[in-house]
Amino acid sequence: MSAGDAMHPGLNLGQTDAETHARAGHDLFGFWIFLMSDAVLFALLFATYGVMLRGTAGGPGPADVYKLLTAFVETVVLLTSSFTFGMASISLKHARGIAPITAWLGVTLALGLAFLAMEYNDLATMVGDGAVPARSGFLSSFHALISLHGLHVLAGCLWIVVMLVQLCVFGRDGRVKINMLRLGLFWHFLDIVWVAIFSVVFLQGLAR
Amino acid sequence: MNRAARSLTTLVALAPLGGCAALKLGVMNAAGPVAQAQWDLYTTVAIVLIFVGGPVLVLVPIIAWHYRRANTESAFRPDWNFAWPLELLIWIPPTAIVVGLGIVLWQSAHRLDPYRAIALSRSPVIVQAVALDWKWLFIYPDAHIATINRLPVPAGHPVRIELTSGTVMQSLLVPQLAGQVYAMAGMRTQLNFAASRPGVYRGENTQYNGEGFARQKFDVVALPPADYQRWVRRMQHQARPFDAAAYAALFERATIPAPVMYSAVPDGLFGRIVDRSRLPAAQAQR
Amino acid sequence: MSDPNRGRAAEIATYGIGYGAALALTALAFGLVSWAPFAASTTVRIVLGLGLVQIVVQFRCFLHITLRKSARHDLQLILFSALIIGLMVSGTLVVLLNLHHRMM
Amino acid sequence: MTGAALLGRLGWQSLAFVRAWQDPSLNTLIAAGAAALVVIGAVAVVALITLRGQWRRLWREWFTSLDHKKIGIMYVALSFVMLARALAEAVLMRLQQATAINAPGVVDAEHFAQLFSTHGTIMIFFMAMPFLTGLINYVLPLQIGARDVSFPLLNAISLWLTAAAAGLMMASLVVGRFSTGGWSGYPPFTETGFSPGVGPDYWIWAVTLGSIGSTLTGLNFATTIYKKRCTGMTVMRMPLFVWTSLCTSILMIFSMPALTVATALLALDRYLGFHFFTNALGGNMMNYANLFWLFGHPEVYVLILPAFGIYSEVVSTFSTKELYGYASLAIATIAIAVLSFTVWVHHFFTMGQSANINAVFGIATMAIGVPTGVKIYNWIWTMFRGEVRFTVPLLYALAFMMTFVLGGLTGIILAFPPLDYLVHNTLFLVAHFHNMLIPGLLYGLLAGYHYWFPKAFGFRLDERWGRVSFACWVVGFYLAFMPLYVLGAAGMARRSSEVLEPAFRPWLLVAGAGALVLAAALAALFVQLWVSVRHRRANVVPAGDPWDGRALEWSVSAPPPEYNFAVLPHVAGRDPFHDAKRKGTAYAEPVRYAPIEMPRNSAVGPILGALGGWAAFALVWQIWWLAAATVIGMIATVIARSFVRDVERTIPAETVARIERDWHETLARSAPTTRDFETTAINRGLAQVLA
Ligand code: HEA
Ligand code: HEA
Ligand code: CUA
Ligand SMILES: [Cu+2]
Repeated sequence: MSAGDAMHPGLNLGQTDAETHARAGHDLFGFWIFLMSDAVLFALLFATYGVMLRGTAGGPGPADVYKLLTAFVETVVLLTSSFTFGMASISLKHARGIAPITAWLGVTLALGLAFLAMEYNDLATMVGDGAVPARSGFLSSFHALISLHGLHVLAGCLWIVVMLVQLCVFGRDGRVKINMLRLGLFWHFLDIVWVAIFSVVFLQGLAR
Repeated sequence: MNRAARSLTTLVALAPLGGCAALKLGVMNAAGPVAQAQWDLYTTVAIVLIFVGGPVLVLVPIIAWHYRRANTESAFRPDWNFAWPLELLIWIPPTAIVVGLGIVLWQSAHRLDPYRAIALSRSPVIVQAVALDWKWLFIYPDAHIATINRLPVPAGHPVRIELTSGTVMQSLLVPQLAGQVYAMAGMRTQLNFAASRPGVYRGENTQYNGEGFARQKFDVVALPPADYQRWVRRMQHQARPFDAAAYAALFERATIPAPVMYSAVPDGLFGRIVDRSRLPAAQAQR
Repeated sequence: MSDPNRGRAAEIATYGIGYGAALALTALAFGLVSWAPFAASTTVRIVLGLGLVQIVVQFRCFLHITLRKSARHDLQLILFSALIIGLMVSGTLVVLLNLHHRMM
Repeated sequence: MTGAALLGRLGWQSLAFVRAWQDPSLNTLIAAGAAALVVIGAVAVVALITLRGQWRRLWREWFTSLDHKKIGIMYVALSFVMLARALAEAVLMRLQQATAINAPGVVDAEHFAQLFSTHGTIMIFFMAMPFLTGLINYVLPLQIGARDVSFPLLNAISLWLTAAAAGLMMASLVVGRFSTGGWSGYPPFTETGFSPGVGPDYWIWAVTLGSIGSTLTGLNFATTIYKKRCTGMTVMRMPLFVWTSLCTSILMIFSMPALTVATALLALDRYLGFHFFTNALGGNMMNYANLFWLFGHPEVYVLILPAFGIYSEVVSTFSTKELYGYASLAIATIAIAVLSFTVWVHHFFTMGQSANINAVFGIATMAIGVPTGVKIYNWIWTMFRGEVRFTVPLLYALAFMMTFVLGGLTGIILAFPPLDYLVHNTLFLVAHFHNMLIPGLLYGLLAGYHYWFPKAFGFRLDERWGRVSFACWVVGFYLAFMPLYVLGAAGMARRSSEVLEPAFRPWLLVAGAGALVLAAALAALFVQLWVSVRHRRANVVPAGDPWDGRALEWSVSAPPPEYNFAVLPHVAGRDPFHDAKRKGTAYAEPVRYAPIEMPRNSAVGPILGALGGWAAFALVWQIWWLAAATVIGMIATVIARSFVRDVERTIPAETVARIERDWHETLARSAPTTRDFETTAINRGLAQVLA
């Protein structure tokens, strides 16, 4: 596998050594497999959600608890964070110093945290209104799905923090680059899962 | 392989010592149209499968022995690794067999769908079965009687059982009469069968549900229709009325030593038990 | 080392296009639900379709999954995963809705 | 209530010993005895290691090692320990059923339920999975001409998570009780309403830890196979064992998440009062069955495929012949893997779905018979026109082919929904799956164990005791499980702690005797190991090729050097080492040796395993502070590790050269053996090649 060949998805390593290139091709493939396994996890939670949609047990249903506007704002925030992460990846490849990378990463982190805060607020409101997971099968599946995604975003945020530290400590060494690429896949992947969530959960639940 | 044969011989030798009695309890001693059809299907499939498995059982020892290293007579062609005729032989006939069996499977699955009513001229008996820990409640809604761990039915009449569970998931099986179906709380499943001759047939729960599981057996008693009618009437007059205490006792987790009969069973008892399970966990699960 | 004729600007453009398209698709989907010009079932179908398109767009623009040879392993992997996920999810829904139908 | 905060649900009553003290019955005494065995065993092992002062060495050379070969061996050792327990339980169960015919038997109902639950769980997750993972770990990199798997550290982490899960299983013997819900753990029986104790929690967390380990393993193997094959090894030149490992890994990657979802949702129900599978409030227990078998069915092929790979290697090697129909074997393997995702409903034909659905899944199930049969015939044609040598591995392969077919055919019977209605949940089903698992999987693992043991340890296993053990496995199997078909067809439900039908007695007695023969088989296996270790000098095969092998793993010394290959091989065909021996290019010494980079040892694996195990234990007993602390500890460990940059170690060229020259000297000293003497002391691991 020549270095030029290893134009892996998201693999924009720029002027790196061939060795890191080969390693990256290898490591990222493993990470893709992990993501796909994770995707099965989400898919089965989606299927479970579909199965349990009718299990409201007389409690609140989708239309009673979902809010279109906040879902929309959350979506835009997450989408934007995907874009800003993309900018961070490009800086990783082209920029000289680490300042632009850390800046874009910082923005991404802020957006991620904002998303989490909004989501937390949503769930807290629902719980306040009695739409707790223990109320019905339907609410159980909703809370499980959303929280799993939220936990992933939280993990992503933690990972960004770690990468910020590593960028300061190590600069852009081979492993930092590879980890940045992994993180990129992860972050974009979460965005894709969210697309499925807002389509299948929120929009489907609110369609009149 | 020799050894395998020897152990099988042991088994065959042991069978007369009472082993055959076991077989009488199973589907090979079918006592109704459903089990009979199942047993016929079983034998058909088994015969086909003999032809499927036979070649392997024959070829493996013969080829292994013939081509043993010590046999210098046999051809040795270490680089031979492919032949189209053999290849077609191992892909096409099995595929054809699976297609053939597939057709049989499709038809039999529809014909023997447990939800399908038995086509017999006589009127069907409706029974509602409730899986409990660790006993079975059978409600005869039309006669307003109920039994625990005993299921009398009129021979020659179709029986239609509607099942639910007052506790965990269970499965009702009467090997000599019909296959099984799960009974689940809050839900209703169905099982149709008929007994074509009077007799006593063993029924059981096959889905593990706790300590009393192994004792959760009952008898299906197929009576001549007139005897059955008499039994129903007798129960309606003599059996203990089904009261609140009886209802509460249903949900105690216990086996019972002997069958119990109830009369004056209220309408809608089955529906009440189905709905009971949809209540909040705290009330329903104990 | 990387593809020579794809410079920095082109890369930014890819992300930009992806971002724009994703925003547009999202807005369209939310708009449809918000203003409800169609019957609910039609809306749901369109929304799910739009979601699918958006997923493809994001795979293409953010994750750089293309039909080029270099991404083939990953594409194979993703398509295989899609197949399995499709089997599992559709199987689950078909079987359990059928059960629901026959039991409740 | 500070006690509750500190120790959660843990109390004196949780200890098996205390229970036996307060209520001494045969039943509690057996439980206490088992617990004592675990404790004494653990103490004895610790004491032995301490006395011999081996801790440091174990830690340095084994526990922290990232070498795939050592990890593989540790997996197999783990499976050994677990197997001993699961076998004891199996024998106890068979004795119970043979004696409890209208009589109390040996153990009480609740204890019996723990027995089948732990036996099934251990055999599947902690015997079969570690065993095959271990074998793949050991063999795979050697066969594809690589120095290690793709992610050595991840490999160690998987091992230690699996070990922690196995430890949790062992802990359940001593502290508390295990689940009574079977290896499939169906709710609502396993919900708090019906099983309020810690049992299902033990099951949930053991299985979850194990399945995370397996997912990571699958990911690791798949990447290794995709990305680390040596030059020239195209996909269609991979040894069949590599093909089956690949398909197994893919099955793990895509099926394990279903198990994780099922157990995680069950945990949410149990811990936080969610309603996924409860009776009440919109729960849907049928979805659990659906999720579990979405995993469970592919899982049985996860187990069988590597065994198929082993048979392919063994049959070809001991028939002295190229594998017949390589391409169709590969295609059949892929077909089995893909089809296995389309049949899960056959495990709950009796749940009440429509005939259409049952028929579709029934037909899909039968379809798997075709590629499976193709594989069997391919092995037969491989022996055809070969020179078959009846060594122990080949004997296992023959017994497998003849016996597995029977189980496959009963599988076809189960695939007919109307027939499944009759025998579902009966001993017929138990007979079917043991008929697949023992002659299929277990014989395969044993064949692999005999086949590769000399590679891993440098000496052959004793042939005579191998045959004794083999004979016991075959006889024992037929005796123990054929009667169950009859009993099942007669309607005897599985998981019965008592039998009310005297007519079943003769069959149960035969089955009980069979179990004892199986126990003897295992004993013979241990004797064999002991004898072989004692006589290892006579049986050494340092040259590394005791069986006139065909794939690359035989081209290096036995045991192989840490780096596997001094120079990464180039291959130009399917049986590269076999061809090289014929062409005379095998064992060529390179012009010069280069330094080799290998991963440095790391304590991360054992640390994560220990923390994971304690986290699981804390969750079982609801010791929240400990759970939080350990989970945070795990995250911190991972982060800390990402800051470590010094992860590689270089083996200098001189060291490589020295090791390789030693080996070449051994080669030069060894006399080539003909196949007639391969099981005698003459065999030094150098095969005589007749060009
Ligand atoms: C791989 C899986 C596996 C294996 C090998 C076995 C092996 C055996 N099993 Fe079973 N068993 C299960 C998987 C397995 N089992 C499962 C999944 C269940 C269902 C649980 C449930 O109901 O939920 C079950 C249930 C089950 C039952 C309960 C039946 C019931 O429900 O009524 C019984 C009863 O006797 C039984 C018996 C046996 C016996 C006698 C053996 C053994 O005696 C056969 C001999 C096996 C060994 C001795 C161990 C393997 C040996 C090796 C790996 C070699 C070691 C290697 C070296 C030394 C190098 N098993
Ligand atoms: C290694 C493990 C293993 C393997 C390989 C298999 C292989 C098969 N299994 Fe089995 N199975 C289990 C382990 C395994 N199974 C376990 C553990 C359970 C129960 C778990 C539990 O409930 O606890 C189970 C349960 C189970 C059920 C559910 C029964 C029930 O719960 O009521 C069914 C139903 O269809 C089934 C079918 C099959 C079939 C058709 C195959 C096929 O793959 C077999 C294919 C092989 C052949 C057919 C023979 C060789 C082929 C030829 C000679 C060629 C010609 C063939 C034809 C033309 C048909 N199995
Ligand atoms: Cu079972 Cu609905
Ligand atoms: Cu299956």
